[in-house]
Amino acid sequence: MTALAALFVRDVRLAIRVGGGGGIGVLFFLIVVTLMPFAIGPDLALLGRIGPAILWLGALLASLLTLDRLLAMDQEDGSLDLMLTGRSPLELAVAAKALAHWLTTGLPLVIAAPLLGLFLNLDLGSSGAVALTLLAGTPALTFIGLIGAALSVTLRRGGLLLAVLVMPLTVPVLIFGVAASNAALVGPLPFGTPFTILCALTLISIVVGTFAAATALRHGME
Amino acid sequence: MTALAALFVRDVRLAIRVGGGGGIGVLFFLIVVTLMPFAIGPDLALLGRIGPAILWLGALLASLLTLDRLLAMDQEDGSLDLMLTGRSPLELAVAAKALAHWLTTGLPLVIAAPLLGLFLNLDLGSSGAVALTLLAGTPALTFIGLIGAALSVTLRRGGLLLAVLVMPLTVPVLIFGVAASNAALVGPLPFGTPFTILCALTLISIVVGTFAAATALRHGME
Amino acid sequence: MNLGPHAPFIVAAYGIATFVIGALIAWVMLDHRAQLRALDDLELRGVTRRSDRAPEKTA
Amino acid sequence: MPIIDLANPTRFLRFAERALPWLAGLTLLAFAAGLNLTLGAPDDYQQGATVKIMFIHVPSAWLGMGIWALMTIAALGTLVWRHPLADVAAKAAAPVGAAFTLLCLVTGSLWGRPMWGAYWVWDARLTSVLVLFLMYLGVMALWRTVDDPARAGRAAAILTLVGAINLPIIKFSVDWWNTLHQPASVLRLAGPSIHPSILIPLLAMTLAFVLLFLALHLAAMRNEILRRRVRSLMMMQAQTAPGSGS
Amino acid sequence: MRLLGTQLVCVRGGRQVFAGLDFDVGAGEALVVTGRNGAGKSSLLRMIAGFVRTAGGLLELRHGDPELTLPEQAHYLGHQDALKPSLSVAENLDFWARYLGAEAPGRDGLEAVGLGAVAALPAAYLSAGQRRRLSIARLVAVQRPLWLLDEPTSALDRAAQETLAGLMRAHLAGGGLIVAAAHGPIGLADTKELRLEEAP
Amino acid sequence: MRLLGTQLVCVRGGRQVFAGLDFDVGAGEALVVTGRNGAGKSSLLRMIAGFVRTAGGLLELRHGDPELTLPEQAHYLGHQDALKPSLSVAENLDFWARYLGAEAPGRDGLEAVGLGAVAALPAAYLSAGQRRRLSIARLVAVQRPLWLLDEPTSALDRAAQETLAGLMRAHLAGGGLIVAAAHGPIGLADTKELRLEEAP
Ligand code: HEM
Ligand SMILES: Nc1ncnc2c1ncn2[C@@H]1O[C@H](COP(=O)(O)OP(=O)(O)OP(=O)(O)O)[C@@H](O)[C@H]1O
Ligand SMILES: Nc1ncnc2c1ncn2[C@@H]1O[C@H](COP(=O)(O)OP(=O)(O)OP(=O)(O)O)[C@@H](O)[C@H]1O
Ligand SMILES: [Mg+2]
Ligand SMILES: [Mg+2]
Repeated sequence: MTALAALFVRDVRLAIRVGGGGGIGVLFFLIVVTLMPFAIGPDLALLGRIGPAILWLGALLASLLTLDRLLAMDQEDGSLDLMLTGRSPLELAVAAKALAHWLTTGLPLVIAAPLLGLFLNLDLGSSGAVALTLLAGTPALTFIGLIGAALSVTLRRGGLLLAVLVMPLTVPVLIFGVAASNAALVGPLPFGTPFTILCALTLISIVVGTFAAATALRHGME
Repeated sequence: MTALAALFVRDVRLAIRVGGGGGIGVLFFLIVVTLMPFAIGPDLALLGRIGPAILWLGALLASLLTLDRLLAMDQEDGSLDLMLTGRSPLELAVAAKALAHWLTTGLPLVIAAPLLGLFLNLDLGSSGAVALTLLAGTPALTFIGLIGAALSVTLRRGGLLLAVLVMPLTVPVLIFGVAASNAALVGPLPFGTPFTILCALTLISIVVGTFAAATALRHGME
Repeated sequence: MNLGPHAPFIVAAYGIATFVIGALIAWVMLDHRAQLRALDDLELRGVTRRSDRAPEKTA
Repeated sequence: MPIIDLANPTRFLRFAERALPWLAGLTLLAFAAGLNLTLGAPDDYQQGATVKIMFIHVPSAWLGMGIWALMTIAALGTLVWRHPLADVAAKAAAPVGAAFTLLCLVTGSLWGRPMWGAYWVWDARLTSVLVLFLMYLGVMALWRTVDDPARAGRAAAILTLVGAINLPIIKFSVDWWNTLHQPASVLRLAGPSIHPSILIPLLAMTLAFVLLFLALHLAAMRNEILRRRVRSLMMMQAQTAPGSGS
Repeated sequence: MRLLGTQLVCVRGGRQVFAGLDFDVGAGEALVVTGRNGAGKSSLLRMIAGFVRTAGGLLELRHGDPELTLPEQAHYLGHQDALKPSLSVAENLDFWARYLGAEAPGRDGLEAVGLGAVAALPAAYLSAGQRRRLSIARLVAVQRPLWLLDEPTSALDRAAQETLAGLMRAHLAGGGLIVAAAHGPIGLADTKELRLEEAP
Repeated sequence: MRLLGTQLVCVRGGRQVFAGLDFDVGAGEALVVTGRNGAGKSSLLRMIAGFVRTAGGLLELRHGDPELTLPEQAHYLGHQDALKPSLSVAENLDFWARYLGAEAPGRDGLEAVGLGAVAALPAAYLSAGQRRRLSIARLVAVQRPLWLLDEPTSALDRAAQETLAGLMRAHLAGGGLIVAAAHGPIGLADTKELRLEEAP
């Protein structure tokens, strides 16, 4: 377990030193939120209605586009080779990396959501609900993206291709994430139903993503 | 001139081989547009109204997030060193790279815009107008991003943090791009005013981006 | 035959289907020819086919 | 190593050469019969003659989904049993599957215009089929951008397996979304209410489409095997060429 | 302990690199793999380390720890240094020591390779030879019986080459195994040699 | 032609690497820079190539092309190979030849370093020595008077080391200049030596 903890700590440290942490994600969302009124016009009701959807879309894009570097960098400098000679199962190692990624890109977004909700004219309760859906759902995005990251390592390909490969898989997460947010904001459906499904999707993604990524890495090493 | 042409061709080739080609760019935006109704709900009128904003946001994300690799990869493998011993001015070399990047990520979006318009229930004229704003505006995103890319190369630690500081510069481009699109779609403002400003912003960005990036690289070499 | 007021849509559907299926058939046939030509090319240059060199594949 | 060991594929090639003409003939016969029945089918009392679009729309839809299911089995063949023909089958099936899915989308759109007044509506079924189409394109792009077939095969297999989760989602998302937005026009004809006078031509056309797929798939697999043979010969040539050392 | 390779076949990128390769290294023995550029030396080491799949033949470590796989008992030192430029020298070594199984990583490894003075610098500041030394420190920080060294002396100065030779001698004396790829002498007295010939 | 360094000072990452360094290389001469790991050999080469700024002293190339700067008349061969894995061997060389100023790049360079047979392979498939050979082919593909070589023999097998020595001899015979950093012999008979001592 200390091996995995070491990996997790290293990745968080790297993200903070190199990438400036979750700063880029939060800033991006600030810009999105600032921009939306220009696109829609100053219709506050409408803004509140599509706000969660926009936040979710942004989270999705930001996760997928940054994820392909997660494993590729470790491959380029030989770290991935050495990781394979470690004694922790590759599945757990890969999961530790994904967790570190989520902590540094997904979580800042969750934390910023209530603030952004203020800009979008949401009351505090609703903002909290949206943040909750993001908290429950963004790990799924990370772990689905992990599959793409592993494939991009084995193929020595990156960029948009991998985003394209895994994006269709994120559709259900997006649907239920937004559905749960909207349920909390405007009703009439209960919040619980889509939220439960969202949580289930996240659990499934964590399992499937971890195993698929480890399998891809094992089959793709050279 | 052949030196710059060679650089341009190499970068386009790399983008096509590594990222899967211009087709992938189109596919990426197709997926973004496909995801939107899942997030917002299939309200065609609303989709049409915020469609241009979403396209612009997607373009911004795709540009900025892929751009920081543009120069960083060249630095990691030593290409940037050798480029400095070349006989073409660094400004032009950097501009050639940015152009190649735009051709492989920005242009596909412009080309796909009319098709995407179809999905968003726009008529052909409006689709054309949106495509036109993208054609005029996406180069600005690339060249502004170029500054961030150069900074992230020269400042190994916290480089991306500075790239984040560049992002606010893209806000005016987004605002006028979306404004021009909306003017074409729904009025009541004339299309020409924001469009002219957009073009001016692009020209300024090209000049400033090129010089700023080259200066940053020159001062940051080690 | 009377296809009613929406004849263009029906005709277009069948037309496009014919075209797509035709394109698939053309793709398969042209690809076949291209591969055969590449194999002939290689044979001309003296690269022998694997199946003609029996001993190697017992390993 | 599928590229190195083409022993079985050689036998497969011989089989394909022999089977293809028969399969092609059968397909032609089935289409002749199916189209003949189609011409004789009565118009629907609500949809008029546009119901004729169904005879290509529905078989395409079924094939589009069925081919992904087939690719899923092939993916298991690649990863679990390491069958040398499995990734050949998967690669050959993808473009055909994409084409049928495209046909489903296009004919559906052409049907939708007179029925719903729009070519495209963001209905669950339409969108999920579009997602299927995009995944086909993704897999094809993956095959196209990676030059080493063994490598590409394993990666595509993993993607296909993961993507198979999408098949039930395509099926069931209708229900989730119906509760939210979509008018029930798609489902109006569905179910046991289909009259035999329409059902029989539909089944005949479906048979013809399946035969067509089998023929195309067999031919595409043959092409793929030949392509790999060309590649491995070229590799061998690069290796044995004079002066490869120093 | 005994590392045995029998009739190994290696295929990379669809091309056969070598075939029918046999070798045998016992405890306290060092095997030096030689051959022209592209002969497959690195490929062989990567195969032993488990990164490249065998296309035929058998590879086994006899009398090793039965709970662990072959790669888990090996140290691989390749051309890439697996260092993160933004982490400090000590942090880099610490991470690998922990990840590869050391209980409490100390700074002895750094002192042994003469990097004690730069422990706090980011790895980005290291010279080529210093990077290499840092990789070598990994071998000392975690005990593993089999060392796979790919051109270990490259970029090292005389002093560091001698340090490395000393470490290797100590490892062999303790019953360790070494398989090294090299174009010249690696500083060990009696070694077995495995010469990879021209591909067929 | 004459490369002159007077009282050079080098500072990297805020730390002084060397100071008061003098050297002088004439046409047809080779200067070998030696010293322990971290002494500043690579830093000196990178300074001459214009990548590292001088913190003091003067660096000049006398009787060179007056229209060109010093870096524009130099070939730099460093530890990194500047190769793109997804481009083929020939494409990689072609690009650098064109970019660095060759009119019509041919395949002679590849043949000269023994890579003719793998010209069509992606560079990702190359072994360490083959990558190095490809970098060396650049020196031949474009004519430049000053060669800056950082440990040029690393990863090369005997045959390739001799090829490289032959290329260097030919370059010197044609009036070229070479500054090379090395830990051992580089295969040239009479060379000047510049020994970088312990930093203060
Ligand atoms: C682009 C638009 C469309 C797409 C992507 C599409 C997709 C599909 C799919 C995937 C199926 C197979 C469903 C299954 O087997 O469960 C299907 C079946 C069917 N579609 Fe469409 N469809 C479209 C438009 C339409 C339109 C406009 C109509 C008629 C108004 C229509 C009528 C039908 C019918 C009658 C079936 C057969 C259902 C059954 O008996 O199981 N479709 N379509
Ligand atoms: N990018 C850098 N930033 C800061 N300091 C650096 C950088 N690169 C090297 N240094 C420092 O400069 C000094 C000299 O490094 P240099 O690479 O020139 O050594 P070298 O003589 O080439 O050593 P080697 O034999 O290991 O290649 C070292 O102390 C090193 O830590
Ligand atoms: N990642 C790879 N993919 C495909 N082929 C590869 C790969 N790496 C190496 N090869 C090929 O395998 C063969 C052996 O390479 P390897 O790196 O084992 O050689 P080597 O003996 O270590 O050479 P060197 O002395 O140059 O290090 C070469 O022909 C090379 O082109
Ligand atoms: Mg090697
Ligand atoms: Mg050095």
